[in-house]
Amino acid sequence: MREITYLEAVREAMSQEMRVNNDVFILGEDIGVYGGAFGVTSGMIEEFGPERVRDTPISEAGIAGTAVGSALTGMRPILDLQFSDFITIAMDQIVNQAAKIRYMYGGKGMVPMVVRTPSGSGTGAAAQHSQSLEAWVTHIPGLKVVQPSTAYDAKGLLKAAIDDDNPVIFYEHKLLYKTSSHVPEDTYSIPLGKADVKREGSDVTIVATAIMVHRALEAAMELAKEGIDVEVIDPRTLVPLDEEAIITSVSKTGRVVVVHEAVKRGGYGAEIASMIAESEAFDYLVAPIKRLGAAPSPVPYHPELEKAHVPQVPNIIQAVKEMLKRA
Amino acid sequence: MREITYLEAVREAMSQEMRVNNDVFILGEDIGVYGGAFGVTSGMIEEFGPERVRDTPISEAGIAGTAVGSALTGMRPILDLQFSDFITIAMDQIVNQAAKIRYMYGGKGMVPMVVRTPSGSGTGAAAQHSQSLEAWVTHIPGLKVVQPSTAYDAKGLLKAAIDDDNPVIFYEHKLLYKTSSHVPEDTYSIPLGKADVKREGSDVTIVATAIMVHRALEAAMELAKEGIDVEVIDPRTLVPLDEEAIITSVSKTGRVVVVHEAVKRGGYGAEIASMIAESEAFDYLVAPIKRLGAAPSPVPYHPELEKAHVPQVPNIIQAVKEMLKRA
Amino acid sequence: MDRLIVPDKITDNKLINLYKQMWVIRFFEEKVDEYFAKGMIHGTTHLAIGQEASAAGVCALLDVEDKITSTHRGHGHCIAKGATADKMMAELFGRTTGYCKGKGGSMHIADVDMGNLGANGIVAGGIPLAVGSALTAHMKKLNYVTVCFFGDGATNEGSFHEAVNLASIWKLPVIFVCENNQYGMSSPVKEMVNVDNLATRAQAYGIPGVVADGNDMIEMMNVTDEAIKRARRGEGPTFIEAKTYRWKGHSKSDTKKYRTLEEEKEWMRKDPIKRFKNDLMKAGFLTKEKAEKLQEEAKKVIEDAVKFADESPMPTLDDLLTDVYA
Amino acid sequence: MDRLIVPDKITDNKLINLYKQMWVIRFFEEKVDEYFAKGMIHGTTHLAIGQEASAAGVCALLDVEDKITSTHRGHGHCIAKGATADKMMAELFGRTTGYCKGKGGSMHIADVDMGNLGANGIVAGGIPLAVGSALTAHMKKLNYVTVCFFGDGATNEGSFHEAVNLASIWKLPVIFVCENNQYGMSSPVKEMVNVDNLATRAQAYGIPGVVADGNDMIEMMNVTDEAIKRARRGEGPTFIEAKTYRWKGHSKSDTKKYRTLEEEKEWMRKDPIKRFKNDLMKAGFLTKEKAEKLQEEAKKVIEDAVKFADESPMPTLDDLLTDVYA
Ligand SMILES: Cc1ncc(C[n+]2csc(CCOP(=O)(O)OP(=O)(O)O)c2C)c(N)n1
Ligand SMILES: Cc1ncc(C[n+]2csc(CCOP(=O)(O)OP(=O)(O)O)c2C)c(N)n1
Ligand SMILES: [Mg+2]
Ligand SMILES: [Mg+2]
Repeated sequence: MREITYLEAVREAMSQEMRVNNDVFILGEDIGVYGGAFGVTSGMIEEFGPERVRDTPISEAGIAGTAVGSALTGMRPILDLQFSDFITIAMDQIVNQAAKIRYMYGGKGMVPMVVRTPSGSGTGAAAQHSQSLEAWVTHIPGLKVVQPSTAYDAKGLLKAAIDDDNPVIFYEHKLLYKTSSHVPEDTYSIPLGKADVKREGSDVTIVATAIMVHRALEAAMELAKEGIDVEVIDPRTLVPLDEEAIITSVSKTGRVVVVHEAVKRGGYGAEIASMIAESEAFDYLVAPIKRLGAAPSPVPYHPELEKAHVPQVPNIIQAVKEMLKRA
Repeated sequence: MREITYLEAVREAMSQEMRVNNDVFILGEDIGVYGGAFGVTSGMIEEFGPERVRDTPISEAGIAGTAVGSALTGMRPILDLQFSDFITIAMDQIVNQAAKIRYMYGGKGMVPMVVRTPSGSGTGAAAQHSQSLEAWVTHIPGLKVVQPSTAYDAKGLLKAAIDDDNPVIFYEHKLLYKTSSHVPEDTYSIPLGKADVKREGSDVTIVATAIMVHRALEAAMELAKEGIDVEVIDPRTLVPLDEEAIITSVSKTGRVVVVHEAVKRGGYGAEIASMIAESEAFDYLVAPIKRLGAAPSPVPYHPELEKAHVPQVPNIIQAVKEMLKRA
Repeated sequence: MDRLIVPDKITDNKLINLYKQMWVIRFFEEKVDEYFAKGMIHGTTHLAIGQEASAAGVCALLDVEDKITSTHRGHGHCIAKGATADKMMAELFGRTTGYCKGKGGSMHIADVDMGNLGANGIVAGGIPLAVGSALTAHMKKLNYVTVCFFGDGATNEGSFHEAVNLASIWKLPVIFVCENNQYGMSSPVKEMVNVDNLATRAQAYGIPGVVADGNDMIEMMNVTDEAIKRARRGEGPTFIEAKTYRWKGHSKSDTKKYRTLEEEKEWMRKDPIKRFKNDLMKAGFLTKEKAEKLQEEAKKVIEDAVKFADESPMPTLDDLLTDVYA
Repeated sequence: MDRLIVPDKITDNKLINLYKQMWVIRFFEEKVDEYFAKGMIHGTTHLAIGQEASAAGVCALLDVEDKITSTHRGHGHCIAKGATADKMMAELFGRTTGYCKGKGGSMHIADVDMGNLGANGIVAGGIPLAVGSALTAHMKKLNYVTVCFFGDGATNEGSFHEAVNLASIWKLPVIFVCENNQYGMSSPVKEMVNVDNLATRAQAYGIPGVVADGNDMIEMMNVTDEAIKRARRGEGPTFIEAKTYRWKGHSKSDTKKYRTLEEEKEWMRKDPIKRFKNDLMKAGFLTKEKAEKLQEEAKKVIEDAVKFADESPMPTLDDLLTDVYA
């Protein structure tokens, strides 16, 4: 099977959709000739033209609202938000308009739009260009939230997001753009709300998102050498969350580490951990649930500090080992 | 001792501070002759004049940033954000500027500002004027987050917030404005990061915030009639969080219900619940931790739906009873 | 007899209907005011009594396919865009027959199918939505225009700025109608901006900015007609500043300390309905009797609406979690 | 010999220093460019080579007490406001001796004590901060002015609009300096706004809008002088549009597909440093020899800065959690 990068998978999902559905278009800053800050839309303006690959001024609130208004009237916009940190400027349109319109209007009207946006640290871009703020949008009824970790997932989930009749926030991790996996050429859809067991195991469950899926898998390989059998679950979509898959796994292993790149305090890991603690899996827990997330500081510039800010493979390994020691 | 309302307590804290410190001023929409949307600043422009009780245009991003800039250069602004839902418009200045400036600048400069803002439902103002979005700011290192539940706490915590050299988000619950309690006339400060045991008990701990403190106390009174002895803990500040107080209580009771008005999914209750599950209190838990929060929908307009949207006294009673049944 | 110069589109019959419509709007709001005072309606409300000419005058030029976005002060816009008073009243009463099944209330009335993309509780929140709607028209090569209503205060929001700029550079078929009623809540526009006319702001985007007497139906129809034609010709947006006044307080709980009674009286003398009536009478379209009859009919519409609303069912708790997702 | 008409404040000696300062800025950025290309500096960077006259010309009129807010493209502003190249280079190298102890990097260099309120990674993010700083001056009756630098692209952000309006209605001592370098990243200003001059936007706020040749030191100093005097007299803000050009790409990873080589060459002929040198020589302030000497000195400053940075210590992991709260 063909291998392409995560970045190419995202582009392919958009392009294939745009070829068959004229209502789908992209808008955002520098997505045209520039090809987007990370090159995701590179070449697309050449194929689809400047109307459908629409360069915008630097006006995050305005373009988000324009996307909402166009979705409400029959288009299916994909908003390319250059860095996910800039959602701070578009929050009103996403949260107070897109998420609530259908409910406020008593079920009339719909807002089929996707906000695609790169998140995460590791590029040295410091505090205002490296955040993982997905927890904010998970808290808002009316939104769906997707966080793919592989090229394969990215393509299938993006198709599902575009096909969805609701506003979907689609987080792409910058450090994953260059990673590759097998990706079918034909279109396919991965249902929103379906977790993926990225590795089966029996001793400990790691629930990991985005880049942490890869770090968890690496940690699992290391731990396997010491006879520790780790299961890695990737929720893939945070809202809706596949609670069943997580509960099933934790009920089997009795131990769970939840790991994400976002700041630990108030991160979505808290929701996942609490959900587990409230569920029937509680009775199977033989050790306290453990969360790993970023340290309580803004993202620092210096590369070593930047690394230390977020969970790395050794941190995951250590967390698992401590958990096993205890039980 | 004198009784005044929560609203008066907030006003008194500001006024007393403004009398002794010329650097403190308020800015916001309709806070002058109008006295603020809820009357909190009523009469203040008469005492302090329009320079220090500064009416602004409807420009939430602009006034938030102006507050940050003035704080960075020596003032101690209090930003009156008319409804906490409008933080969606000011997020960039609060999150990407105020919260991060000191860290990004390597410890130089500080941003001593308070964002005071009314939150919560119950007034029939529907989806865009009734939210409880405090979880967002708890996730951001560099911010402190306060949520007083009584007039006494409001006055002391607001003084502490104004005295603090960091940006503090101070949530006032609309339905609490008219509630009264004993409040000393002199100034006093309640340290940020100190929880308050609002009622002692031995069977179950309820960790409740803002208006839920009152509902929890009501529930506790009802439950007491059936011999169930409830302890009610009010964290008062979400960041910093008095983890010790919560852990101590839960270790004692072995059972905990966390209740807030915000949407349950991704709410700060998840953080509190996870913190407990990760702590040494885990070993004392005899029942799964239970969270109560708002339903996964925008806030509806109809009064009965609006009530059903958030936890009410009977819901709390039921949660406690179910928990006890189980153990 | 004076000759009324109105757009071609405005037939004689339409003129008469518009007169009645203004009364429907007025009576609707007076009734809402009354019921709020009595505590029979929940929540909050913002009345546009005194501003009927901008709602009715602008929407008079719109076809069903055309769209509007509205504001927190949107009852008039809704009715003028074709909403029926009964379903509006039912919404304020929180009934399932209301435009939003009782989930939205006054600040969120919408009728997407009829081209009303919604009132909005967020000041300036609807402006980018209007631009998005206009973008749809442009991209799908549909001929509809979108009218975007907002207040003077809204022009100080960043989203106003961003959205108008977008509409301008993309030459979208949208008409920005700023109802300058002199105040944003308690703030006099004179203190909140440093220009005499908000229409001046159009210059920052390279689009025409027109100042109009917002209490003059005839003028409102004519400037709107011009702007719509421009939009349909593909020449882009127009900014219309309609100078007007709200007679009532900002919302139900306003003591109006920020303005004088004299000022209010002065503006009440400029009642847009009375003015339109005079214009119609002078031009021979209306007799005193006919005018009274229309006014009575309008009153009846509202009475029926109240009855409809009052007899309609309440939502049940099962409705709480429906309509969140499509 | 030509007579140079410059503000009173600009002494002959200052003119010479400014010439050298422009070279310090240029060499600093060339060095950064080189080190980035070699992978010796981490993260990203935005160079303002070609725009030195607006940074140096504007800041030439500022006193130590005066403040600036800067942008992602802020090295020049920093140096012109008094930052030393060594601590700046140390910051880019991520060293504890850097302006931000290695925590901020290129996009966040600040020197609050020296009146540099910070570069900013958020486009237009610094504009409201500048207004806040000006509000402090106003409320504390301090005599300082605040200069707010931003790009053409930033004028499409809502916070630009909101902040300029605030400064205008409150008549605050702030000078808005828009460095129109023709592009916001890849977007030509011509396609992103519908006005010929961004200075036109000042009209929306009732403040003076001045178009200046951003590559002309003399003109930049004169228009700034005027604006500062106005601000200090309590007459409020001025908007200055400095037309200029960045020679390099937007950031380290820019293939510049959105513009032509001819255009670049045309602007490179308008090199602001060369132009200032000619002006100074024609007016008899500078000889060829002196000019070369100053340029050499500037080069040396950067070499020393690199040495300083290179020899400075790295932060340790203990530094991760300090400086979060005051
Ligand atoms: C973003 C936002 N800020 C503030 C408010 C509170 N508010 C509601 S209406 C209003 C005044 C709006 O003034 P204007 O735009 O002139 O409209 P008008 O009420 O005069 O019709 C304010 C401040 C709001 N609803 N949304
Ligand atoms: C809010 C925000 N949106 C987008 C960006 C990404 N970005 C960084 S610089 C830039 C272009 C800015 O253009 P301009 O204001 O003209 O400044 P210039 O880079 O030309 O100096 C963009 C889009 C950002 N940093 N912040
Ligand atoms: Mg108004
Ligand atoms: Mg530029």
